[in-house]
Amino acid sequence: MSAPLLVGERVSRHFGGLRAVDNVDFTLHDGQILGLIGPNGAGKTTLFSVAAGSLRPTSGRVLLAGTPVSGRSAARSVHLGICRTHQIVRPFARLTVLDNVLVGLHYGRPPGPRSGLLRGGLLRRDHRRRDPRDAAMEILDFIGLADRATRLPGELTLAGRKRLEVARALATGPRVLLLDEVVAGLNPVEASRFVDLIRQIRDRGTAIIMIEHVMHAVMSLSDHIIVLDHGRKIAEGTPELVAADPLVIEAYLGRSDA
Amino acid sequence: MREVFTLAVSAVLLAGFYAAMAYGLGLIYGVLRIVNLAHGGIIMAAAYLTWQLFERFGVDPYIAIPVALVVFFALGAGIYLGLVRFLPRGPAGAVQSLLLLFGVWLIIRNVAYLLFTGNEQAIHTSYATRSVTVFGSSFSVTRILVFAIAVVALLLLHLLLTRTYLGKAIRAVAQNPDSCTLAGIDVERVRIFTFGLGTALAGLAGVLASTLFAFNPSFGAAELLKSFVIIVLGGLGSIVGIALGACVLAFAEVFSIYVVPPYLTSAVGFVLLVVVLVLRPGGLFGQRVLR
Amino acid sequence: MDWPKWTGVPLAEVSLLMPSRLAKILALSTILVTAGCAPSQGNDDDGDSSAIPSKIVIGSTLPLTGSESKTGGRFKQGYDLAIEQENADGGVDLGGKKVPVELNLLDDTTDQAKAVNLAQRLITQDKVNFFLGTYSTALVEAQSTVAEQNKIPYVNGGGAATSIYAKGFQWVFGTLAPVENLANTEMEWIDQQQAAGKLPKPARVALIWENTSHGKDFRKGIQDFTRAHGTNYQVVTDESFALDGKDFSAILSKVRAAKPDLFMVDAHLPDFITMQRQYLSSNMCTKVLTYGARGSEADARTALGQDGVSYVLSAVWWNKQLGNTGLNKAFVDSFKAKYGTDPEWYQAQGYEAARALLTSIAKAGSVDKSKVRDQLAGLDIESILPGGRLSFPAANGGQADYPFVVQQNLPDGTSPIVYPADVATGQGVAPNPNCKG
Amino acid sequence: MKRQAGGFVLALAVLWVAPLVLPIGDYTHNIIGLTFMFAATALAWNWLGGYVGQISFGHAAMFGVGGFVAARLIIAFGLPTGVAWVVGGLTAGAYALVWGHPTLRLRGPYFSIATIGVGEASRLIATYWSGFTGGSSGLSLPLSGGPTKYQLYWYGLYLLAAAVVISYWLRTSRIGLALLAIKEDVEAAGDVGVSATRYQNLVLFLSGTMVGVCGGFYASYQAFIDPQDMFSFDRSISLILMAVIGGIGTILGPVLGAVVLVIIQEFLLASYSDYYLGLYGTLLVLIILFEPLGLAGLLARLKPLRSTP
Repeated sequence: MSAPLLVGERVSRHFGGLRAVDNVDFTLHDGQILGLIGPNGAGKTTLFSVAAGSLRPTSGRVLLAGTPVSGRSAARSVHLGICRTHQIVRPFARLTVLDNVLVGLHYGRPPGPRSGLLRGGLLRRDHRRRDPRDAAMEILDFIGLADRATRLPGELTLAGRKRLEVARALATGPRVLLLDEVVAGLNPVEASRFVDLIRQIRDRGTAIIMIEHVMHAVMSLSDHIIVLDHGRKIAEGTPELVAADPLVIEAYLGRSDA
Repeated sequence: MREVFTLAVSAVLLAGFYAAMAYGLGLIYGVLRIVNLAHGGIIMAAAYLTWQLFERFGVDPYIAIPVALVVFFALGAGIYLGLVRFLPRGPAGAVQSLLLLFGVWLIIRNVAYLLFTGNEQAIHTSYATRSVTVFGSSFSVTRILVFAIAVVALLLLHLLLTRTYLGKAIRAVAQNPDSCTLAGIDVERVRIFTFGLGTALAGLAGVLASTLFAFNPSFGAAELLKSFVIIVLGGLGSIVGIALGACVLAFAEVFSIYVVPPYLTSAVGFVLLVVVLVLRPGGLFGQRVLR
Repeated sequence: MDWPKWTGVPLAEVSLLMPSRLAKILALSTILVTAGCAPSQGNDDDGDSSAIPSKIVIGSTLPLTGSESKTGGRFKQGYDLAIEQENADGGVDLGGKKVPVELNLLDDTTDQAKAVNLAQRLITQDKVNFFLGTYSTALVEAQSTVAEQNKIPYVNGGGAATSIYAKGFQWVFGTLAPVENLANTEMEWIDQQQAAGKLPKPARVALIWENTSHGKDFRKGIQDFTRAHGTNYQVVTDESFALDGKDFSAILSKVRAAKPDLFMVDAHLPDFITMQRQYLSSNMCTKVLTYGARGSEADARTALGQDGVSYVLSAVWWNKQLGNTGLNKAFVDSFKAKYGTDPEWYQAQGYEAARALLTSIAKAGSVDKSKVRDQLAGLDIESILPGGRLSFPAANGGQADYPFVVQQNLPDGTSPIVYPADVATGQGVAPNPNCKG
Repeated sequence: MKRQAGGFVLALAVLWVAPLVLPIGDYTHNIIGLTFMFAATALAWNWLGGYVGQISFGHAAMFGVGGFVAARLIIAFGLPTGVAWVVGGLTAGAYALVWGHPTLRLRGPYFSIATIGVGEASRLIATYWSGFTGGSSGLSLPLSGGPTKYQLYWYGLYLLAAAVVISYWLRTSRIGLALLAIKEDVEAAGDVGVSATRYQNLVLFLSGTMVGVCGGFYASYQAFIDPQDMFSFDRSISLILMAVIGGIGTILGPVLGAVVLVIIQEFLLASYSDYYLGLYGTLLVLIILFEPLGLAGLLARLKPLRSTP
């Protein structure tokens, strides 16, 4: 096993008296998919927001290859290499599919010395790099939206918008991709295509943490699974191990009984 | 010490007027999530209405209150039905409503200008310059009356919102318009009523203002801005918060003469506004409503 | 296919965009254009100024609406009267030919920017021959710049602050004597009362001034006087307020806390009325009460009631009690005949400003602007103003200089002159009998 | 699209030469120069209001700061007019950042309300600070030394050209893409690496600087400025009116808006001065209800300029 890529150390996030995330440790290795499951309100999305830098942890910290990422702005985290998608997709509605991806492509990487105003267009673009539109089309091609490049997000199906959300995240060149329920809500055919897509993303070298309610997807994809309930980690291990854990079964069944 | 007492009482009296002034703006914001930029124009229009009633028919300004309430309720409902209704809901609508209602304000100003010219007017009642002395400090009778009316209005508004079906519907829509539709509340009607009521309250503020200050068609801008300050201080959209916000603003303004030149008293409110918006967007007393 | 780059924006936005490469070309071309300097010649089509025109057009603006509308109307009466009298015998005599005078008067709504813009329009568009100024120091200060810029004789009876005349302007003349003198004259009367034991020693002074050159001059006048009189006076409050204030309660709280004997304010008419109302309603009372030149106006009495203005002290540039002979009588009589009321100092100043300009045109015998300017600079005529003569000494930058008269409102509705003694028509009262204890 | 670039250069050239060959009266000539400046301020307001979607009701603060700093520099040090404007503009830009950095985190009406507070506080403080601004009396500039009023026409034209070029650049460069993303969804923009703080600050700084330079121009143009007017709420409002009536978020719009506003103000005002506020108000209401992209939107509707794909 390689050195850990993303590490969460005793991460807590409280809202008033509510402990949305309570002392959670996690570790993600290069080339791995980490599944994050638990009943609604278990604190999964909050943990994502902390890991993605948009929410400051009450205590604890998150390290990417040894560099702390938590508590900075979301944009900083993206520049360091962590990008997230949202459970409810948020495309830029009045930008085309291609432009949505271009935003990620232009701004997802850390600003270099020739950045900002100059890169912004007063000087010619960096000749060493390819035309960003080609790069964007390549990503759309990979994700399966190339033929929709000039459409507006509103014209896409739900599956299409979810793909766009992933494409935009991929365009930022993340080392770690945080996927929040990308499979949920899709029909079985779309879902299984999405599972393949996620596997391909992993194979191209991006480590992934995914929150998912669709059990067969998360079980078949994940190398490692963490189970949260009421903000606390109640189990972790391989999919098989977790599935057999009595605490997990109780958390899920107990909830569905109620 | 006596000076502090005098200042404190003047601050309380001022707070009464301020609260009356901000009610309308706060109510409309709370329910419709719209900042009524025409608020200042309504205050000005009501001042002119009061003045006309006083000059032409000798109606005492305070007797004119019911007339103003009815007139401006109708005007408000009309503005909602004729204009505001057509705006999109949500953030885009918020910005558009700002501009739209600003346009309405300009029109009201122009109408007042055409009818009454740009000259300064004031209402001179027989008791305008009278004062009463309490514990050796004197206070203007007008200010005390204004305070009393403002407090009564606040109480009535509170009763309306808590004891009547309509009031409860207003509060429900303020909290969640979608579930209200499910619960069988006619949300659109509540909105019309709220806009009317908010405008009527601005009219009340205008009547009260006309007895305190001289006015011309551009009157109301400072009142609008101070109303903003108050509803932001008190947490956008909470009626009790508005009363507290009015107190904070009044005390800050009145007691600021110890710290800054009297000239800059009104700047105190605006600085307070920006600081509170940035540090505590939910207001000093309200819960945080902003993410 | 030539798609603009961000096709996501709505139709109308798209159609107004262009690709960035072109933007760069544009930037370059703009820089190139900018490198060229701005052409410098202007259209100078003034025509032959020595010819005798069929009429003389005098441009002017006054605050006919807005906060100073009432005062503006009074100045208009003064201007109209002077021009009517001139036209009554055919107009100004230009080298033997009588040329009628026309006043092109616009309403500047008591707004500085508008006073400037309208003056610009009158001078450059309508090509008026001369200019009569607007009213109140703040507006005149703004407007006089336009006159100087366009080299057109500008006579005003509404700007009193010395700063207007301290800029080295060559074309601006004012009939109002400096406000510093106003403050000083009032203090002289107060000093007499103090010496007579009617006012405490030291007297506590609350000094409240409008945040304009007018107010600053007043403040300087009071300060100079109190400094020169050592321990007799003690300034306990020194605060400014903005022109056109709506609420003076903060400033009055501060004044009340300082417990002054003399309440010395410099304000214009609207602010005087607002402040005095708040002064009365907060039950304040000081031994001496003045608002500079305000107090005797009929409007103030209407707005505040007779009780509200009683014993207010004011120093003004003219008073109809100054004399019932000669020019003064002629002016008061013709004014009463035309308007049916008594003139106040505002109308007198408007009248004198217009008369000074008309006299200078006649003396120049031409509508040539610089000739008329020279006549104005050297003018020394008999006048209705205190002291009896009007001139615009170059040492004062073109501002007239003469003594003020101090008057005091009495409960019977009169405002006799109480100082200086040689023109006094009544006895001043101090301390203010309205104050109990 | 090339046609538009060409059109712009041509328009520039025509406007540059026009006063030299056409018999335009002094008054009209000056008013056109002033219109250029107003168009530039409206464009600058639009960078923040139209591109980022943050409606500022306080831009007069920068206009005033720019104007007074420039005026003081000219009076005290006799600085060349252009230099004074630029320094004034940069000071105004810096001032915009001082209040903008914390308040730009707010969005929608919250930001707008905060800017009203900023604008009014700036006005009161500027009016009080008579040592710097001359108080209610204002400040007169020396009448000689700088460009004449006649020459200011071309300076105004350059200001407008600069504002148009910056507008195109902001819109069509990568930054334009970031601004659109921020306007659409500020949080989603952050999640793909667009730092809202950074780009909003940049735009506000540019906008404040441009408006500040225009304030300097105005000071030179009027040769007299007073804080009640420079910092007035009405001035902030006039920027909004120009941009919104012309077409918010577009480039042609604010320019059209400025022309319309000046026409209303200068030509109708003389004969119908009583109606101009109501006219603005009615225009504003009609535009918000029927054509949110203003006159520019109307033009585009009448004659679709978009080439067919």
